[in-house]
Amino acid sequence: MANGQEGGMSMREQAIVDKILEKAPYAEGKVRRERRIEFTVPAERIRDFLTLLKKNNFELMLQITPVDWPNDGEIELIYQIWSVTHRTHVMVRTRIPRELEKARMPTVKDIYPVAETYERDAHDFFGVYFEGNWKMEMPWILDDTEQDIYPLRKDFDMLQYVKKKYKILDRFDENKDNYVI
Amino acid sequence: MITSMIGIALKAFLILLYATFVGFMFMGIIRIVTARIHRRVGPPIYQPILDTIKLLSKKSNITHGLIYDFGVLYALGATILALMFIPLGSISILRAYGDLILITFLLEIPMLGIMFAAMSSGNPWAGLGSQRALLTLLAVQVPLGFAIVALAEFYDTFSTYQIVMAQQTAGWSITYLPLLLAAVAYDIVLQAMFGKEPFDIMIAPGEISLGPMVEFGGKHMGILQIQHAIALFAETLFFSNIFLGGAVVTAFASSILNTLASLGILLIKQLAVLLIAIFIGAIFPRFTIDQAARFYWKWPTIIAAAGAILAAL
Amino acid sequence: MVAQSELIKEARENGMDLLPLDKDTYELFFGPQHMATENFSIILKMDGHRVVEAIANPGFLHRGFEKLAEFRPWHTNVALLLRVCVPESDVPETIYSMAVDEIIGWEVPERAQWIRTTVLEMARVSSYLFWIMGLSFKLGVYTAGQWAAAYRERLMALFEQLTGARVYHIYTIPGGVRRDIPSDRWLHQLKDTVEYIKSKLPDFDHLVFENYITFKRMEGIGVMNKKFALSEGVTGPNLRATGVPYDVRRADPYLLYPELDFEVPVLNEGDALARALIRRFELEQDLYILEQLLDMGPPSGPYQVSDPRLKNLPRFKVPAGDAFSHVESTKGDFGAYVVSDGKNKPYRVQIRGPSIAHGIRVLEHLLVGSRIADVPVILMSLDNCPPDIDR
Amino acid sequence: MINELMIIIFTPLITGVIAWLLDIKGLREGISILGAAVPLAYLIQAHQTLTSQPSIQYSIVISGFKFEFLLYHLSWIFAMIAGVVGFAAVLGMASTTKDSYEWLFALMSLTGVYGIFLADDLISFFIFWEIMTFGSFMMVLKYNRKASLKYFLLSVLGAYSMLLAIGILYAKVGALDFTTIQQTLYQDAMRGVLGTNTLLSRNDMLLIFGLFLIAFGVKAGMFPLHVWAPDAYSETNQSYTAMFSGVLSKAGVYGMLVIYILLGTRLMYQFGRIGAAPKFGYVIAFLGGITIIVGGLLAALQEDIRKLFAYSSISQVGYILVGIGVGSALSIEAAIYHAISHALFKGLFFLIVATIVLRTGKTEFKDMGGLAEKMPITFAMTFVAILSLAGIPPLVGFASKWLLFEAVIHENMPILGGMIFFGSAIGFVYLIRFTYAVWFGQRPTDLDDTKDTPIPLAIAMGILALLNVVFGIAPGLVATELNKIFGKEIIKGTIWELNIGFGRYNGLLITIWLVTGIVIAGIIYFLGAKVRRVPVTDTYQGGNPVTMEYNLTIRRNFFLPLKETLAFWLRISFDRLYQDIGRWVEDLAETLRNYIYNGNVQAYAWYLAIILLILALWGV
Amino acid sequence: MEEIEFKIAPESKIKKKPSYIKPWLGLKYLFKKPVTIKIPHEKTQIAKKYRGFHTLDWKKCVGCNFCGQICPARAIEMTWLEVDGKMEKRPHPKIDYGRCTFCQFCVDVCPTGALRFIESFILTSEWEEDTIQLFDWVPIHPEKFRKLQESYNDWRFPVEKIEFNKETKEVVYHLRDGEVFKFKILGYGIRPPKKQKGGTDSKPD
Amino acid sequence: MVDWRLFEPLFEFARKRSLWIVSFCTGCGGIEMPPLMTSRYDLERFGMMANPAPRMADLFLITGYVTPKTLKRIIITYELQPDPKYVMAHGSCPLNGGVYWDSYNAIKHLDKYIPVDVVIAGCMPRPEAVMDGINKIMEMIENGTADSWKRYKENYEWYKKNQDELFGEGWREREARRWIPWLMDKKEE
Repeated sequence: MANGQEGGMSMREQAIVDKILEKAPYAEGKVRRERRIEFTVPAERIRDFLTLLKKNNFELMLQITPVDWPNDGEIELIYQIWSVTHRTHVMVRTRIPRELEKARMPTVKDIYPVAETYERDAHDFFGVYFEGNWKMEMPWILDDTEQDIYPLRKDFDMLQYVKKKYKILDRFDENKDNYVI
Repeated sequence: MITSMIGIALKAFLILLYATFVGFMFMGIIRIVTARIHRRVGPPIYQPILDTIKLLSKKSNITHGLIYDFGVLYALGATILALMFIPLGSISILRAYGDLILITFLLEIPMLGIMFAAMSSGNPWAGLGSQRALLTLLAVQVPLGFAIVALAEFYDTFSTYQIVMAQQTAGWSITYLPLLLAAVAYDIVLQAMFGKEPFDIMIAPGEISLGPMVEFGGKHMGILQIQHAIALFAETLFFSNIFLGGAVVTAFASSILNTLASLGILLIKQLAVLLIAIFIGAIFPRFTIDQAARFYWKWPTIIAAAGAILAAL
Repeated sequence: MVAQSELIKEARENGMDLLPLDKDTYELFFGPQHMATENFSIILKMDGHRVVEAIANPGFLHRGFEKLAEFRPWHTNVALLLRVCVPESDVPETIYSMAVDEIIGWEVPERAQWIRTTVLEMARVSSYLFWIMGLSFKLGVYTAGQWAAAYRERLMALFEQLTGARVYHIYTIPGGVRRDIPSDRWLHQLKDTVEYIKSKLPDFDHLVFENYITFKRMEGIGVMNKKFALSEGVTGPNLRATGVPYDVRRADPYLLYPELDFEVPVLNEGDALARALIRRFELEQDLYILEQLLDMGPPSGPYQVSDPRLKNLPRFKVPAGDAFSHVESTKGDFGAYVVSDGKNKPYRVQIRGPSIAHGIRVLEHLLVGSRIADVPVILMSLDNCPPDIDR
Repeated sequence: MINELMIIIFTPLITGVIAWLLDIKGLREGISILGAAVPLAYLIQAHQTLTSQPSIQYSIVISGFKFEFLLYHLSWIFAMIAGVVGFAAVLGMASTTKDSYEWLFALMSLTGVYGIFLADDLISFFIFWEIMTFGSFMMVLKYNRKASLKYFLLSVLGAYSMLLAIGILYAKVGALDFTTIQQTLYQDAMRGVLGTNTLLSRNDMLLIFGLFLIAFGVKAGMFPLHVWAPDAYSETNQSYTAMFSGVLSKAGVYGMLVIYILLGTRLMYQFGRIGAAPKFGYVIAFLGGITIIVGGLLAALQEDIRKLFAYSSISQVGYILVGIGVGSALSIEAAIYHAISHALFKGLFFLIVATIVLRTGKTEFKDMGGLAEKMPITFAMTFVAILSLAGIPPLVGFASKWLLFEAVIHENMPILGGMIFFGSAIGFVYLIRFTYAVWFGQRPTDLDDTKDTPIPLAIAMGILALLNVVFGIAPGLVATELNKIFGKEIIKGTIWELNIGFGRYNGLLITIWLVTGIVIAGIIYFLGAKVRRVPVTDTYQGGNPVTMEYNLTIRRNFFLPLKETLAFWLRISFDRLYQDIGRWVEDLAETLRNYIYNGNVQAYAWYLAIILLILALWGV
Repeated sequence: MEEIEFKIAPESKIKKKPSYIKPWLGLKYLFKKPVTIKIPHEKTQIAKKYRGFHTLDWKKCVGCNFCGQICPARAIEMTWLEVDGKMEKRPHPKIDYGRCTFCQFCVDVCPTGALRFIESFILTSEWEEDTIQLFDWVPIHPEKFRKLQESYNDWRFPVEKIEFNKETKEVVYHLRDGEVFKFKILGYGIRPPKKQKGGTDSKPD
Repeated sequence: MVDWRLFEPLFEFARKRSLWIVSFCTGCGGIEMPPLMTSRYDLERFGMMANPAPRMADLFLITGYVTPKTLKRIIITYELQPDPKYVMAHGSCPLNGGVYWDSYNAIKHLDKYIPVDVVIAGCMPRPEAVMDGINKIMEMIENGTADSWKRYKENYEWYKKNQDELFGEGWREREARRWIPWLMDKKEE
């Protein structure tokens, strides 16, 4: 069913992309499929871009997805935004360095208040610090003993950590150690 | 003198035993009937007794100080005291002193003991529960007072026993309009006294985790269960006595048969009172405390005050 | 308040230890061991019976799914990710499968689509019944809750026959579903169940949704307005109760929903009662959808894509790419974002539970100023589901 | 023999002056205690005398004025209240007083009270009234100027009302001693019944009654004249407040009784009855009923211990007023009984508050908690006091409340019945709030080294607590004395039992059965396993660990739901109304002063002339 | 908002009226039969293909370790067994119910259909060292299991007790019908264990 | 004191037939508790009911996996319960980690931290299985073998050591104090 309407529907999305890009020449944008748009924005312009999106009726921020790319030495942040008006999903991609002290972003909680929660989440699991979000230090999901580790980063050796923390892994066979899937 | 005292003690003991047993059965009936309304089987009728035995046989108990223990004991003691004053057919021992005001007070003061014990634990949940319990008490008091006033003025006596006797000749209280109004108000009050919805605000498990009861466990809770059973018996008995005619059977030649018959009649009346409470409890959600206070100060108060004024005229 | 903290600071500097620190308000630890929260904790700062400040403390159910998913083969992740949303576990299964389908480019067979839609709707019905149970338990009208839980068992039995499990169905997998519909008898049973539940809806109305005291308890409690709800990312019935007609099934159609006829309820009050009534109406609509699906009948054909690679599931590889998919769950917009780097395991999976939006900031906001008795009602009217916050 | 009454009245004042002059720590306390003990001893002795003769009289003539004093059963009972509670309060003050100034005025007010109770003519009544007011005013002034001013203003209002009423009475009757007035007015009423012209018109009666009502209502703390009480009661030495609230407010009650004695028949004739109660009494009773509710509800909402008990005092005096207002012999007896029990338990309460304030230096609920462990003796006393005030059998509070209930309801007054029912519940409510906030729960660490009560206070509390228990278990002790007032057996029964025909109350029986019940419970309790003591941090907190840094006790706004429920009514405040009126009056006075006090001597002369003319026209 | 294309329910359909009377209809089931299944006395119907415990046809099993690879819980370990002194030619999966999530992906991937599942699902035990050994087993033959299931018909685990000797690695199954089934664990992994040296240090890979 | 051994069978019977459950849904198995408690399976037939307050509860159901954050609360709640108390573990996860065997935030072996009486298999266990587990616990109470609470008392040092190893010494105070700064100080605005 998707194929039949693709031409007409994609036009609408393309129009939106064009309209946005017109005002934000620093961004790159493309239509993924119907109701899916993707923008790539440099990290320092993210606030401007999201302000622009908000003005253009992209009301709902669904999620901030960090993805760790250790090979590139970068963490990709994807702001997933849905527009109730345009019925379109926008992914705003940006990349920041993954070193702990450099993995900093300006907060967007004044643009999308709900981002506060997502940013806390991203901070807890990826160590991305969002400047201006005062709840960053507030205890979130992880316990304090794990405060220094960021478990969702790719270089977090989970098995090693689990062995260290919980001492034995297997009740029935302690010499079962080929834990690979 | 001594034989009569032993007789009184024996009688009191039997009454106490009967009341406790029937009270526990009432608790069981509440659970079973509620279960049936829920479309389930429910526990056996003797379940509350098992619960109590279990609680009493706990091997470790905690206390938060002397008042924590004493409050619980006081609650049970006061309930036993109240029970002794309420006419139970023809066999109550202190019914000559069974004054309406006195009994009304005595039925309330166990709460004070429980509140004392609960609050001495220092738990905020218990504090919240006590707050709610006290405000419920306050809210209930107005219609309750008017209902009692209506009774006293209608019969021009405060003696519960005399009221019962008057009903034997003149018919049940609820056949008279002023007292019918008072009975309706009192029944709504009874809903709060039993701690059933919509007025189980005090314990509200989903909101404040049993409130005052949150710190009780082991034998303290066991004693409170006994107290609850006796209180249930006493409250229903009081209502049956003052509004539903009580029971004084003199039809048989044997006094034992008379006693048994009147106990039976009372039991049926008590059950009727209980069932109404269960039904209301099963179908209404819980009020919040301020809504409950507003509710009690509105409809039941108007009804009861109308009853009282009609009775006074 | 500022003066208070300064006083304390001063006292501390002078070596005085005046505990407790703040005597004007008191702290109430609402959960995790509490009947109204499902392993979720709210720290309440209280004044009398009013909430002054609420801090949500999630994380009791955090198991690190997003990490674990990176260590398990593509299909097996279904067995893991469905635990994100326990009461309606088919939703995470479906979004994950849909995202993987999109990355691979699979066109799911029609029969599978029908089954997926049916399963989703059944899950919605069962989740709503579960919610009615929760709401009525929190309101104190236990009767309705007992019934709701009992009627839900009928759906559980059907799920059991269809998928082989009661709660964790592990049924919808990338490329279709795992099993075919057991028999026509199952369809008849489903029809009976739908009719049965439909016939019982008035009972719930009598006890809960038309009860005078329910109205008293829920009217004007936890009010959100449209602007606030949108900016906080609230979705689902909670958003619709504020007057925004947003339903993923219509806004971003998937599976068979474009062909189905149903009404989206919208109310403007934005209070707990509006949210409850929206959910109540959606339950009716879901039953109606199920009826339509049953009238439509499952299309014939395979229930899975036929792909030779499926023969070797442990080594099954997905081409590099990413996809976002979302469905409408009873709690709101449930989304999954899946990244593949071409290996036999996902590179990154992120689940977007709707509760993370309405269960933290919105909850904290709505609780301020409410009575302690309203806390469970607000919690339940938002239908907060802690596991999808914690993941 | 003759000087007995004088000794009773003036010993406190004299010892007070001595204590003030000597100002030696230790000695002044001893002298003052002696000063409170001597009248008490004489009063106890007088009981013997009163069995043989109906009354003890004494009169003194100073520069033409004849001051008459009379000790009979009613005044003896009230004087005994003053004696016992005054003695206890003075004992308490021995621990809490800092300087001799307080001794002087405290004992002065005691003298005033004795004088009021023993006075047999309106002049001495008024003079001692003023002595009492002055003494208590000075006590308040020392602690809080604003509160004392409020007290002073309302007292002045009361005093002038009384003076005016006395003036009118004197003008009409021509005598000031109680006996003459009573007889004259009785005859007047008879004349009215016979249809001849009466001495006093209806308006006169209304005016006199109204003025007296204001005068005594102010002192008793009757609604809506209660506004001074919360401030004055709380802003003074708390031991003294035991006397202030326990005894001084009884002066107002006694005044109401004086209305009955002097004007009762006349008023009854003039205004008739409603049911069994006289109409004028109905006004008192209803104001009393409202006082119960207003005082009780406001007490529950207070955040300060002293304020809570101040409002509680108001509420309890409301009961007494209801009893007096209903006006049957039984209800008046009940009211006096409640006056006794109120003095006992409220005196006890204020001594407890004095102890708490003395030992912790704090008065607000939010700073307290968990003191029961640190102050066990005081807590035991509190326990008795709470049970008594809340009206828990078998303590004196219940006996008197019970009598009051029965008396009121028996007179077919449903609304009043409902009011006092509500009042007794609100008593529960605010007391438990007090108990919770002060004695139970988490103890702030700055109260960790709190000591228990000092010995004089302990003795004082012990006396009152003992009386609370004794009069509760043996209510007949009080009832026999009360019966003597009317000279007939209105409350029958034995020493343990009150029997009023349509209801019975047996204190002993209740005690026995309560003890039996507690013993039964105790047996069950002691058969169970041992108990282990746990700290407050080891309680249910939703599973979370807590430390003492968290506040786990509801310290402020405990009854917030009640406050919200009553929000509409709480907006109506008489205090604020009076303040507004005060401001208008000030405004008016300012304006007037500019015109009237213009500095012109001639103008002043004219004013004087006009006033004299008015007085002459009125027939003075 | 833009124009809405989909159907929006009218408010009148959603909104309800409060009532004091209607709740009383809630009492209508008081005298009806309860919906409860009285479990110890009644049996519940379990769906035909309920995902319960595993069965293993030892003859068919080729030891391919597909099941071990797909298992999300790492509950399956290929085990080299010796029955009656004779070593099995292929390793067999040993399943750990302390891990298993009953997803039965292992059954889906089993190329020969040796690993199957059965509807039984009840396995309860005290938490003690020797009793929780029950949770770690090599599944028995489907026919045997089916027979036991049909004879008892209570959906229980077929083995009552598993004795596991840690030194000798000998395992004894005490089946519910009293039968005893013995074997010995030689080692783990896909590769056959090195020749016996007490059977303890048979490191795989 | 009275010799209560005579009455012990009665007590055991009462204990067995009146198991009150702590209402603490620690994991996914919590979703099967409502059906169990409500009309369909109706555990109240056995005198069981969910109890919000741990002080009066006897049976602690660990309904599934346990995260360290929850385990702290579990231990605190468990210690609040009066003896004798019983613990039942649902499903695979408390036994050997379950599907979260390699999760960094799930406890692998519950018995290291608190003693458990009965464990039931399943993920999650069906209500019937849970009922079987409850039957088992009832039997054990009758036999007197349900003695995990005694084990906890006797081996308290060992359990405490394990708990401290996992959470670090003084975890109760640390956990409690975590929220104080956020409750005390107001936000910047």
